[in-house]
Amino acid sequence: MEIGKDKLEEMLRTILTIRNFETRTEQLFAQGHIPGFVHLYIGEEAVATGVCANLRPTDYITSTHRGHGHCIGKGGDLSKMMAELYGKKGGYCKGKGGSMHIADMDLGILGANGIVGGGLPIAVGAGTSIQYQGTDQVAVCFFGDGASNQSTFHESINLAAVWNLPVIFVCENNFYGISLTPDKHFRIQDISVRAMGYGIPGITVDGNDVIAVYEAASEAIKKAREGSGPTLIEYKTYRMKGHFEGDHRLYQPKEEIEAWQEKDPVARYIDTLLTEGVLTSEEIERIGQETESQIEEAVKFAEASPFPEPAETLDDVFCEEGR
Amino acid sequence: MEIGKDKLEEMLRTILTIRNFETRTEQLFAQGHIPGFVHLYIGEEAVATGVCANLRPTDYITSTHRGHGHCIGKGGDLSKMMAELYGKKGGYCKGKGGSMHIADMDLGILGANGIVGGGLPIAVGAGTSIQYQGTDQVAVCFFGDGASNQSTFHESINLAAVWNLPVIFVCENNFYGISLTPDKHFRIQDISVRAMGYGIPGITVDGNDVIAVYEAASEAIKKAREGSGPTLIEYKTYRMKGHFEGDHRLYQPKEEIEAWQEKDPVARYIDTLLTEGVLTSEEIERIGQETESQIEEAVKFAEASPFPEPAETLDDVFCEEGR
Amino acid sequence: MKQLSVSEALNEALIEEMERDETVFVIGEDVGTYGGIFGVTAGLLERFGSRRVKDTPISESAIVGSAVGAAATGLRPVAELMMLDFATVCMDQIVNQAAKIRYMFGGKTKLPLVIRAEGGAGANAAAQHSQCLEAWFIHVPGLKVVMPSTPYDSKGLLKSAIRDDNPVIFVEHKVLYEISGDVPEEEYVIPLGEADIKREGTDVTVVTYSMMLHTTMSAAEKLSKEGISVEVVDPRTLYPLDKKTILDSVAKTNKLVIVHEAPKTCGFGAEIAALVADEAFDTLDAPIKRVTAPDTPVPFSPSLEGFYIPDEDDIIKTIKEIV
Amino acid sequence: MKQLSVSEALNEALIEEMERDETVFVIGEDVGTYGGIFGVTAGLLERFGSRRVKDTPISESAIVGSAVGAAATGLRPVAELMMLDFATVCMDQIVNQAAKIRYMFGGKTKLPLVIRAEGGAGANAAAQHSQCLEAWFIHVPGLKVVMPSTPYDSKGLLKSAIRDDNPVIFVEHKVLYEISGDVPEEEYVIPLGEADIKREGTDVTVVTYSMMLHTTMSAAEKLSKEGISVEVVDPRTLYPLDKKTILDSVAKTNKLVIVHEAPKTCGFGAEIAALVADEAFDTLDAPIKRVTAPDTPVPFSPSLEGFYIPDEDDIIKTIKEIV
Ligand SMILES: Cc1ncc(C[n+]2csc(CCOP(=O)(O)OP(=O)(O)O)c2C)c(N)n1
Ligand SMILES: Cc1ncc(C[n+]2csc(CCOP(=O)(O)OP(=O)(O)O)c2C)c(N)n1
Ligand SMILES: [Mg+2]
Ligand SMILES: [Mg+2]
Repeated sequence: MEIGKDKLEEMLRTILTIRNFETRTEQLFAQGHIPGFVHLYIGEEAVATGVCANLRPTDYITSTHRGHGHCIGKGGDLSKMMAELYGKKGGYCKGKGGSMHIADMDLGILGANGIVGGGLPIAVGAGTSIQYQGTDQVAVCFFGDGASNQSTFHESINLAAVWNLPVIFVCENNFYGISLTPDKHFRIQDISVRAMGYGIPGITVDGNDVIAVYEAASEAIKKAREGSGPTLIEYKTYRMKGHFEGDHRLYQPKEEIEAWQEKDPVARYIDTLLTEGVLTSEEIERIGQETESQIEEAVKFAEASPFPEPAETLDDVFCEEGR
Repeated sequence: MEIGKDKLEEMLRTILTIRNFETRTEQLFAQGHIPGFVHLYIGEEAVATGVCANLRPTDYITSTHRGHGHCIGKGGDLSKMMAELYGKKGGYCKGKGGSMHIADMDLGILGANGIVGGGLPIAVGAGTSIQYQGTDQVAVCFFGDGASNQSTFHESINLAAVWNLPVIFVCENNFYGISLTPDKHFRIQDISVRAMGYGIPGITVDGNDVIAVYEAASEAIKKAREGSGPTLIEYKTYRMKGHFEGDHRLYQPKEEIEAWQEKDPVARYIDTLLTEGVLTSEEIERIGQETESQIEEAVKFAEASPFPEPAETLDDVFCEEGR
Repeated sequence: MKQLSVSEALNEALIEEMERDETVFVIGEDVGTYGGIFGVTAGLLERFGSRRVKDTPISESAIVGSAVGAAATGLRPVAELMMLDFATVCMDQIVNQAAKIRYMFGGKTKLPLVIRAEGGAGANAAAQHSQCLEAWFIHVPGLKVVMPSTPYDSKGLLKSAIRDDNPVIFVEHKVLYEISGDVPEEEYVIPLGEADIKREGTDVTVVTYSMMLHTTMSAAEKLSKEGISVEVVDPRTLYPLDKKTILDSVAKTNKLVIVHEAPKTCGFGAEIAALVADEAFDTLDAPIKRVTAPDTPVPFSPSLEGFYIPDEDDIIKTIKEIV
Repeated sequence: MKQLSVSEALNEALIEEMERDETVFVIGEDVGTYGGIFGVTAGLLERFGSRRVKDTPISESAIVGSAVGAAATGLRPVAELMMLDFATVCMDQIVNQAAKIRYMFGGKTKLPLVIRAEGGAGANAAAQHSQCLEAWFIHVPGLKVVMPSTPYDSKGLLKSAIRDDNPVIFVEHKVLYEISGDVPEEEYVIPLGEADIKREGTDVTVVTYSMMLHTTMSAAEKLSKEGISVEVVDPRTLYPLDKKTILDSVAKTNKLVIVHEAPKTCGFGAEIAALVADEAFDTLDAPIKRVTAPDTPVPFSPSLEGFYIPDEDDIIKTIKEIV
């Protein structure tokens, strides 16, 4: 597959934004600026980057507790994201949601989700809408290896298969579900074999290789747009940080982390771009700096934004409209 | 596989008991003696018969809303069963449960279940107990084709696989989930392919052939007893009656029913026994009559048994013992 | 005026709303070919086709979750749970997704979703097919809960529920489906959140709803012959609650009895009692009484279920205790 | 006496009961290698091995359901739900299976099962990781519900819960885990169903539990300086409820306030109010007040969550309204 320079550059921008956003979030959490649970996407950036590069603003995604990368990939506003992490009024959810509930309905981001597997049926619903309206949109559903042993994985993929919906199920197999290692929850090597149980295609792809991620997603998304139904893609990647910030990580072997460090998706992508002569190191440097300053803008925005008024707690439960 | 004459005769007795019990239940329901929901097993008798013929009293089963056959196969008391269908005090559950909740813990019958898929995790729990205690018991879990799209199918089989538990998952594919036909809930031909998604063996077997049912179950159960873990067996069979008594059945084509009538498991088994010279038609006749008179005993018992006293409603919520 | 049963009235409501708004569709088990186990969706498939009348696998989390996703992306699904007891297999999608999405996302989305479910005892359907679980949903902020008692209310409230931009749990009662009553020829809606005084009286206020409304009305009729004047208030919408009508009634009668079919402890009756014991304490002349099922699962046997379900005598006896 | 935190006290209870009874085992997500997300199962894997300390996939229905099956076949499982919010994905196994099995089967089995779960707000964990859902379980006949407030109670009650032959929902609070208090050196148990008067007083009775006990105690302390004498009753076991202690207290103080962290409508406070408004109406001198969270999902931002959770001022203000 030929990927144009613009797309390659766009993906670089995305992957660097995610990496830098997460690195900054890690610091801000440690400094006490960000409350609650924060799950970082460091090490897994190639997946959101490569998948979302195939999406249009009108397409839908559902995300997870580890959702910053998906949101950035789909074009989410960094300032509103950061302000939401802070619990500020200027955040995506006016401070009501936090890291685990960021959503942007205008961009088709149907929400991060605090419930493992919670997003899968919702993605099927988005697919149902698309089919109902007869458009060529798609819905991409991100979830983890852990989530693929949750009830909703089964019911959702089966329903999407039976109805032939334009939903792409993207399993981010980062080899952990908190402290769960594969042997503790799977008797199979590749989660993608489960696709056979639903009569849809399933593939396993290197999730630390932006190009491979992009290409696999591209094909599945094309099929879905053309009405050929869902695909299950398993991307093998690795969670470079603890499950959440504050995790003791006693269960995650140092050597394993170091081995995966070698396969770092950001370094690897940069390497590819340099080797293939797509971009120069100066250009890459510049893009990196641009993303960093955007993130600093976002941090400034978040800090300047006020906390919501306590009584705002009572707003937004019900919608007063109706037909 | 060589099946001894005793076993063959025992299975004949079982299959005839089930058929005759269900036929009588159908009448009694129509006559207004049996209240509530009743789901008949007519047409599917070979499955319970062939599977349970491999089980010992110490083995466990979990059953479904369509559970009379499983209970009889596992040695359930016909009188207590019939009295329970009537809602009488002499019934298995003192009238508290009815058709959908018959259980006999002493025989390892861990209960019929009104919730589709509700029994699968419970069977895994029985398997957990067996493994914990280190015995060579097994747990057999019966469920329908419809149930295999329920959340619990997925979570339960995966857990049993990962823990290598002695649980045999028996899917009774009778081609209906109330009015659901396969095209409406599957994009696969054989439900047994799903076993691949859990890393365990899966097979599809003619569920109207007692011998084939027996042999497939025998092998899986043997493996489980030896510590080789779970198997998923799909038995293809057919629901000769409505989903429940009172079903309008408008969706079930006459021609289809007639075609399956040709494959009637009871007639077929009798045919085999005659052809192979295992039993004479007189012997078969006699066994049939014996089962019928046992069932008449059961009906008499049920009719003679009093209804529970209304205030017994308040009993049996909690157990007062404790360690 | 015409005479319709509750199921016919609900069927009309669905047809009218589907005619009125192309985004309204129906989804659930056996809602299409079968026409709904209780006939509520009869004829819809023939009239609107399978795009708008969707039979599903037995996968409640996928049913409700896909309805959530569809509602979040522009459609107005009406999902059917065959029985409210089965909400137990999809509570997450109802409680953590549907109810909270708008709030968690800072009010930036609406979720026009109706979940219809049959709930209640009286058909010897036993413990897993007879429950009144409305209190759970009333306790979940973000859900509206409707429980009509008559054909007129059923139709008018279902139409409002469909037009509402919030998730609504709409609970029907299996014994009510066949009850007939007046329904206007012309179109009408009944706003959510308005109680109805089903009978005026001066000696005692009884708050009741769903099936128990009818039992209470008969009891009130009998008591009137003994000179006791009962005011019967049917909240119809349990959340948001029309507190004023209840408080005004108690201010007039100075006495309160609550009647419901759910078990007593932590049932909706407790909330009504607590409301009045706080906000109308000074108008109260007697202890607040509840007539409810006991704290037991629903038993199967007719003799037990008859004891379980509150009856006229229970209501009469209790009213006499305080009048 | 020694000083233990709540999580240490719970840990001791588990160790002691596992030492005492070989059939007791622990099952749940991250209970083994991780030692429990909140540390309650720390060290158990090392001490008892993987046979008795079972890490599971992220499959709550299989976790609870297999615990049900194990309990029905002779073991005494202690299942951990990481958070009570996740009970939504396994309600069926809790509500339709665990709670009803004994009753449906006519009292012919016992189900010694403990489900431990963390529930509560105060850590900016947002809407899906902060809920107090105890009212749901109290409303389900067949379940016992325990919610301790101190290290002493936590240990003594967990030991009793494990020895109980019925399913017990044991709810811990994330903010309480770190709170320390006296725990005897010697073994002790606290019977289920006994309330504890945590502070004696004469002007008003406050019924409260779990985290709110502590907030209430501080409020009571402040009020005592203003000459208002508050009696604080901690039911500890919410079902079965020690009604006598509550009614006796109200008979003495003639005034009642209920404090809990769950949303107001249909919370456990409603049940206490209803109980007293019926059985102790004549002893009441003032309206019954509830101090609770509002009817909203739990918001993320510190400024909102602080408003959401009832605090000392809310309690003091409410008490002063009626004293
Ligand atoms: C239903 C449910 N169970 C448990 C949890 C607690 N939990 C949060 S994230 C997580 C691990 C998820 O693993 P995986 O799906 O692989 O995603 P990852 O964290 O690796 O990205 C768990 C168990 C939850 N949020 N929801
Ligand atoms: C969770 C749940 N959903 C729906 C139902 C209603 N229901 C009872 S039986 C049934 C069909 C089950 O189909 P299958 O599993 O194939 O079993 P069969 O009836 O064919 O034996 C349905 C939908 C239920 N009891 N439980
Ligand atoms: Mg993972
Ligand atoms: Mg079937």
